[in-house]
Amino acid sequence: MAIGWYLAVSAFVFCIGAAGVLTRRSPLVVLLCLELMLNAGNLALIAFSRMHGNGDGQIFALIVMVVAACEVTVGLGLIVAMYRRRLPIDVDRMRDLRG
Amino acid sequence: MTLPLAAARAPHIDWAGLSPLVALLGGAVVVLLVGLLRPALVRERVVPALSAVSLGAALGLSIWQWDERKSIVSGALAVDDLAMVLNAIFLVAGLATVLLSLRSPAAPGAGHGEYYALLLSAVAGMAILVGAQNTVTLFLGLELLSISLYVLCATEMRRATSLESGLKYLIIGSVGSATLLYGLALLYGATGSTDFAAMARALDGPGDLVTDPLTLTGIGLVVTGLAFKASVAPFHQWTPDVYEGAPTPITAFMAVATKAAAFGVMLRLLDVALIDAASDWGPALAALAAVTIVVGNVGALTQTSLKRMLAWSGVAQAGYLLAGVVVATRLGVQATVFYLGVYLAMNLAAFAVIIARERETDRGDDISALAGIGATRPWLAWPMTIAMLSLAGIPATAGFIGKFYLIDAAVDGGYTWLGIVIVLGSMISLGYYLRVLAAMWLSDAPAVAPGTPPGPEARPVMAGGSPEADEPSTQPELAAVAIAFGAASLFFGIVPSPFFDLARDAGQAMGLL
Amino acid sequence: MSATTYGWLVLAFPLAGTVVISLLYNRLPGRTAGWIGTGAIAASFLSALGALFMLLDHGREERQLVGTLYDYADTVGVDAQLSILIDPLSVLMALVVTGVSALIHLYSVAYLASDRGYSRFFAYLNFFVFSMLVLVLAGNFLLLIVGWAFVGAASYLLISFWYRRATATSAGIKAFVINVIGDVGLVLGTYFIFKHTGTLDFLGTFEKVPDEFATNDGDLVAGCILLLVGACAKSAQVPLHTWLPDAMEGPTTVSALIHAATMVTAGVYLIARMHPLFEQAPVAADVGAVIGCVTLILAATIAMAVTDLKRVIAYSTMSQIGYMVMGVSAGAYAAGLFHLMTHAFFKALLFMAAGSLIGAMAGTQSLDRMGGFRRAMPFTFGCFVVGGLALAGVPPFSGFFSKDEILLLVGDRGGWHWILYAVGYAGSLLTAIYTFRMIFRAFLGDPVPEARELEQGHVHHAGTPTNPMTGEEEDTDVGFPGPEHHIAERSLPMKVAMGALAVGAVVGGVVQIPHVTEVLHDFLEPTFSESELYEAHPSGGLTAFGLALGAVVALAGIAIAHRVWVQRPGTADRVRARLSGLHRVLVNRWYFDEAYDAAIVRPAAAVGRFAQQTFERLFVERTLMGGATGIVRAGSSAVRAAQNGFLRYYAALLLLGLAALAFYFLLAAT
Amino acid sequence: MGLSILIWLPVVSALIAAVFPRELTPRVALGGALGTLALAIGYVASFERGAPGLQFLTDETWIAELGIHYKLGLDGLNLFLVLLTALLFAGAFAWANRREWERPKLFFFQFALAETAVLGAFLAQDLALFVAFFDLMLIPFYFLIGAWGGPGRVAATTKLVIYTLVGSLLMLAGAVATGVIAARGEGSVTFVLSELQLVQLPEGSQNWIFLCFAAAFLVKMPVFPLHGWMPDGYRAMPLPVLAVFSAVLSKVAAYGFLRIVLPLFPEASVHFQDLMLVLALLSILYGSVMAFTQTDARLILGYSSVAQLGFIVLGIFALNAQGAQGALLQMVNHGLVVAPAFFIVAVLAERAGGSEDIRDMGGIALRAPLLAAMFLIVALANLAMPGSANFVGEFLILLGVFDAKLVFAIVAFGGVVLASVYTLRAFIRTMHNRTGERVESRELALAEALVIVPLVGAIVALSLYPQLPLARSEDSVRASVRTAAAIAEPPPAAPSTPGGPAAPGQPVPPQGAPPAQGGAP
Repeated sequence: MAIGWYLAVSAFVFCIGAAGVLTRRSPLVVLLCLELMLNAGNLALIAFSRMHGNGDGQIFALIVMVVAACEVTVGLGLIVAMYRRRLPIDVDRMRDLRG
Repeated sequence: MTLPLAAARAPHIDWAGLSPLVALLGGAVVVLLVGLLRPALVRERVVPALSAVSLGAALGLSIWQWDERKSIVSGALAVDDLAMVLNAIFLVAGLATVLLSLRSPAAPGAGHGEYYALLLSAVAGMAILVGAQNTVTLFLGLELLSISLYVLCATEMRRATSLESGLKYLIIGSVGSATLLYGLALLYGATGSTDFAAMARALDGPGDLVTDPLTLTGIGLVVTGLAFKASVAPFHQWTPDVYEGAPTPITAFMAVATKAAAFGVMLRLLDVALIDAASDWGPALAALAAVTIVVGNVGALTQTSLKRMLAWSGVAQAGYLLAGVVVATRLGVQATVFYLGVYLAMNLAAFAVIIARERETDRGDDISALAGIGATRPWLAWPMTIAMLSLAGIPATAGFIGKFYLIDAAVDGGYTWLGIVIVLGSMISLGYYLRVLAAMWLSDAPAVAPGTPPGPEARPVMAGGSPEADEPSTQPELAAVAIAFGAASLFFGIVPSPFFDLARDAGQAMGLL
Repeated sequence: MSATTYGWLVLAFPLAGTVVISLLYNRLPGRTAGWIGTGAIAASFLSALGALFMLLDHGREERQLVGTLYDYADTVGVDAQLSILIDPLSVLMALVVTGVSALIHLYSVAYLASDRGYSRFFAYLNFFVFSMLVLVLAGNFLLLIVGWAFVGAASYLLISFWYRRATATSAGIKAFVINVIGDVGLVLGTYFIFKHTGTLDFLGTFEKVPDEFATNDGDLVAGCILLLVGACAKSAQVPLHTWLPDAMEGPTTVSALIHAATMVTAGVYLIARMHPLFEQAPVAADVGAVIGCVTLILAATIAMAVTDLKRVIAYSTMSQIGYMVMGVSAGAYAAGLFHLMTHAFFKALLFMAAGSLIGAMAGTQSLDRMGGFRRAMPFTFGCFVVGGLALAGVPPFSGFFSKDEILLLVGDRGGWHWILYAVGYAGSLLTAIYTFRMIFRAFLGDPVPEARELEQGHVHHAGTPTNPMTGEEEDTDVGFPGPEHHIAERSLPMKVAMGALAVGAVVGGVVQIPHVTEVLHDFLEPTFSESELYEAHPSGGLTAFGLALGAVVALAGIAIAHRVWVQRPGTADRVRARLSGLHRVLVNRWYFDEAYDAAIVRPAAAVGRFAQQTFERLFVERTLMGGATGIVRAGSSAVRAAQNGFLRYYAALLLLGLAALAFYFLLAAT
Repeated sequence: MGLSILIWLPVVSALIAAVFPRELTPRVALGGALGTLALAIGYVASFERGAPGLQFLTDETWIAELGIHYKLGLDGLNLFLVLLTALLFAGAFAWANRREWERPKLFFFQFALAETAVLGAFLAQDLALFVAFFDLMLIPFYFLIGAWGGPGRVAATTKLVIYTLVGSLLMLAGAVATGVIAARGEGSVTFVLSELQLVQLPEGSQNWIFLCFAAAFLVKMPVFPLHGWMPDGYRAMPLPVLAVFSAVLSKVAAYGFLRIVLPLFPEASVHFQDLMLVLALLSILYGSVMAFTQTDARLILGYSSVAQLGFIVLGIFALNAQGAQGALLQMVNHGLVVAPAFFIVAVLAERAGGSEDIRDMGGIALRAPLLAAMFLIVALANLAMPGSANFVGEFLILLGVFDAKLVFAIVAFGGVVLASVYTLRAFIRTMHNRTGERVESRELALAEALVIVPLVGAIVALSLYPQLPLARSEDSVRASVRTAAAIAEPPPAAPSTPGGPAAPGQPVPPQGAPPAQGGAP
């Protein structure tokens, strides 16, 4: 089977995710975009797994899903914490740390 | 025909090899549960004690596993001296962090149980990371460590900067992880395996995989991901912000442990799995190392926040360490491991002093908080002095030997110019390390600042004064950590042989070199 | 005791004197220091006599004895030992030096009695004699250079003895620096010779010279010229003479000892000592002869114009040394050394007399303010006349024989040496004139107030002592000439010293009368045994003519002087008016100082100012130091500017780096 | 073992001194320094002249993994420099005893640490060990200047330490490279000098390594135009510290050339000979001119040191025995002269109402004949008056240069003349002429005399018998320059090198000539 298309799609998704991280100011959306990037990896993994016909890639993908879930959870937790402290939910206004 | 039967049999588990991990993760669970108990005493005393115990146990078990060479969990984890040496580093760092955190506002902020449990799981993640034998385990360990740290950075919730650092770390970190993941995926695609050894064989084998774009792109992405964790320029920018924002004990922990973990896994992945592509990634990493050294040092030059300064200097040190990786020789591995050990000692000493002053003065981690402590608090000033000299690579400190070793490896590996970049970096670094010394010894203590305990300013101060003269009344554990690691930085600068033995064992663990 | 042992004693006594006096400087009562010093030199003189007799015991062939104390610097091919060479030449020099010095010490005992730096003075003076003896007794180049520099240092110390006077200290520096230039010449010359001979020892060198060097070998000529530089600096020969007149800032006895009798003759000694080299390099020798000739006439002309008593004598010294240098360079060794000896007598005498006269003038030295001291100071006057006659070369005084023998031998060389010969006689005419100009102006004519005061019986005493040069008021503490002054008429030691020298000046000539006595010539023969110029003897006729001419010239000069300054006072002013241009040149000493100032001193100072005020700041500070720092700081601010806190910016940079890396790897792939 | 005692005695005694009550600390520390001096004298006395190679050897493995040895030894090169160090530090400690220092225990600890480091650098016979001591040397001075210095001390000390460490760190890289590249041939890495000398590095690497070392040494001396750190540093340093800093540390650098650079990188030394000679000349002339224009007594001495060190470099890079021998002697001389000179400056400043500007001085000789005499001797020695050991040193240096490169020698003589100008200027402006208005002339106090007079005595003694060090150093010096000299003027020997059969330029064993100071006795 032609791996090329799968790769292209996954790469495309990865780039969308990256672009989102770069462009969006709301942490929530940024988290979504991160999901996209991770899932691009998943897609590639599964495609390769299929190509090589061994299961490693699929296992990897499963684990990545779990990890992604954890990340989002933590991220949401942080955002909630900031919201409770009445801090701006805007990545561009988190600039106390710089220089 | 016997396959299903074999599968039916219960898998054999090497508990001995697994024991350090078990101790850590078990400890994490226990600590988490105990943390739920009401009494303040339990939460503020027992919980840290328990976590210390589990760290200590893990340390003991790692030492018990010394000189083993086996792979466990069906080839997912390696138990060898490299892993054990690095484990030791993580565990010592963890123990120190527990001590440093005792009076930190971070622990209560997040709840003691959670705080220490996360600390333990982070250590466990590192242990997994450096033991990893395939990309899956590698990613798992990496994320376990990262996610715990994301939270730990944000634990001091009353400080907006703490939350900010947490979120920044999370987002950028995730980008890094995603990059790494994608790179691993590509490598898997290219080599058809997730197992390091198998990847190495595949790259070594027929068909010039080494020059295959897929492989190389994969390597590029993986290198980026790891470089990010090791805060190598230009992927370093999270470091200063996060270090400054995070609770100082966590900063200390990240500074030494995360770096060690990142370089451990770099050694595993690059110098084992991708060793045959060394001619490809070697020059690239060398260039990165040079950039890192320069950027880190000039960045640190004009900082006034000590944490930020150490963050930048950490970037620079990452550059030095990278030199040991790029040469892809056993000498390089040994030099890297050696320097990681040295780095642990000198940084923890410095951070202990910073924390102590943070809590004694109202000047936070500003350099002015150290003003004149040479006269008032020699027991803090001397460890800090030794730490700074060691970081600067002055003779008679461990830092000198470490740097010597790294340059040795670089020249030996044919990267002489990188060795010269290292010394150039050291020159610049003098600029800011000496500033700290100047603040401590050459400037007088300001009119006694609020929050300063009635220090023994009146007493005569002497070269290495007398303990009772100026033992900080409030927090002995900080002084203890500072003195212990300061002494270590000095001792191993004069008698470095023990470290060299560790480094040699670790180097021999890297079979392929 | 052997001759060399005596030689070491000659050195030991003055050194001991120095040490003793300087250790006990503040415990010695009254004039003890002076007597110790004088005693030490006298003992040294006796030792020199001892050395002389010991030497005469040896056969003519082995009259060159080397005594070695220990290895001084014997390493990597350099063989410098602490060794002295005892031979007729060095013994003669030692005798002259110690003898004259002893008398001058004696004179000083009284002359400086009222100076607060009394014992310091004698410590210096003894040290000087020690240095001078090291110079003349040295057995190898290194020791010679040591003595050479020591006399320079001693002369510096004595010139700026009255160190509260800025004029004195600057004169001291000037003398020292020019002498260092001389030392440099000497050292470089030594290198050139050592390069070939490979030894610093005199005798060793002289042995090797004939086979190591062809005649006029380049290196040898260079070496000899450089040696001449040393000689010129020390003997105040053109063009390195400018320090000598200023050196008159020192006490008069110092001028008598150092700048008349001993140190300034070192150059003559050097050329005589190095004659094997110079005879192998005739070119260099001729250069020396010309230098001497130029100096003798130049100095004589200047001496015509200056009005400062001591400076007149100083310039006459330059001129006389010109004769000697010309002589020894032209091969008239014995004659040159003979003149050196006689000159030491009468010139020291003149300086002492001048000192006495200046004492009577309470420190004033200008001839314009002197006059008519004849009756007030008969003894001084007598000494002045004797010295003057000797200097002018009137028979039968000592100067007559010595000077004329030099000229005879020079003329005897024939060829272009005739020019030197002629100039020499012109010079001796001028000598006679300026000498007696000085004497007539100071002693004849009607007495000045000081003279009258003295005739009434007490020495003039200036109320507030001032520096005769600048007229600025003295800072009356240690380091300035004492308040009261001493004259020969009033103190026995001065009388004795001057008397002894006067005798020498009168009868000194007998040791070497052409075709009559050859004492000195024979005595020195062993030193110059291998010299082919040494045995030269002018024909009787030439000799007779020369002597006659010398006598006539001298008397003519005196006659002119008498006519101009005694019979018709005012003539001088008319002459001066007519030749005002020439006069200005002479008064300004041919503008040598001005030339050096413009050519060397000012540019050097300018360079210094530039280096300090501009170069150091702009280049070293700003560029070298600041440049590096600046670059680093710039980088620092750039990096920190990039660290702007924008999360998305970080991510962008991360991805950018990623892209770059991936791109690199893809390039590597293809 | 023995030499270890010599090295570590100062710092140990300082630690002991820290235990005593603070009034006694200075005395005890001084005792330690004097003990060190006694030891050093003992070594000079028992040094066996003419014996080949190193004596009193101490050789233990320090870091086996890196082939670094703790190897100490004495030979002609470092014998008298060690003595000089011990003597001058003893003098400085005594001088430091004259006044109260705040935090005396720390002060004397740092001071003693400095002495230990300097002695270590002189005695180290292992390249890495030398580098270690060389870098360590600076740290105590950082504190000494920064904590006890004069105005602008912190800025000055930072500048000084950074700029002088810049070179040292380059040297670190060079040293490591030397060891590694040398080992490329046969396996195990070693940094022991005697073994490194057996290997000839390829000229390419020799050149850049040479430049690294040269940078370290030239900055430390300092040599024009790398002296930028010097003025501020000299102005800020406390006097006893300044005395040893100027007298001893620069010598470590010069010594490094003879001990390490010439034997290890002979081709490079020849290759860069002209460059080094030009730098040396510029230092001589520039230093002299600056010394003539300065009015701050410290800077006059500072710049005159620049000039003097120019002479030393000149001698070393004549690349023949005469030059090197002279340079070595001159190192000792300059140290002996500069230290008392700085003490005298302190004395003068006390007489001139605290000002160290020679315009505020003058006429100080008035009531202080002893002081004047001491200053005069020091001044005459400083201008290399013939009869002083300094002259012998300069004589040999210039003779060496004369044989190697005539022109350089002739220009260098200009420096000799200038030296007399600026030295006498300083002497007269301070001691002679009219009395400055705030000047009150006092004779040396006993405590001052006790320090200055012995040092001046040492000058005189050395001037009377320079053969003492010369005889002991000759063999080592010849060995140090042999290879380089052989390359500089290849055999057959030119007639321009007189002297014994082993004179430079003689036919010597080809590349990698057997180092005479190698191996164990």
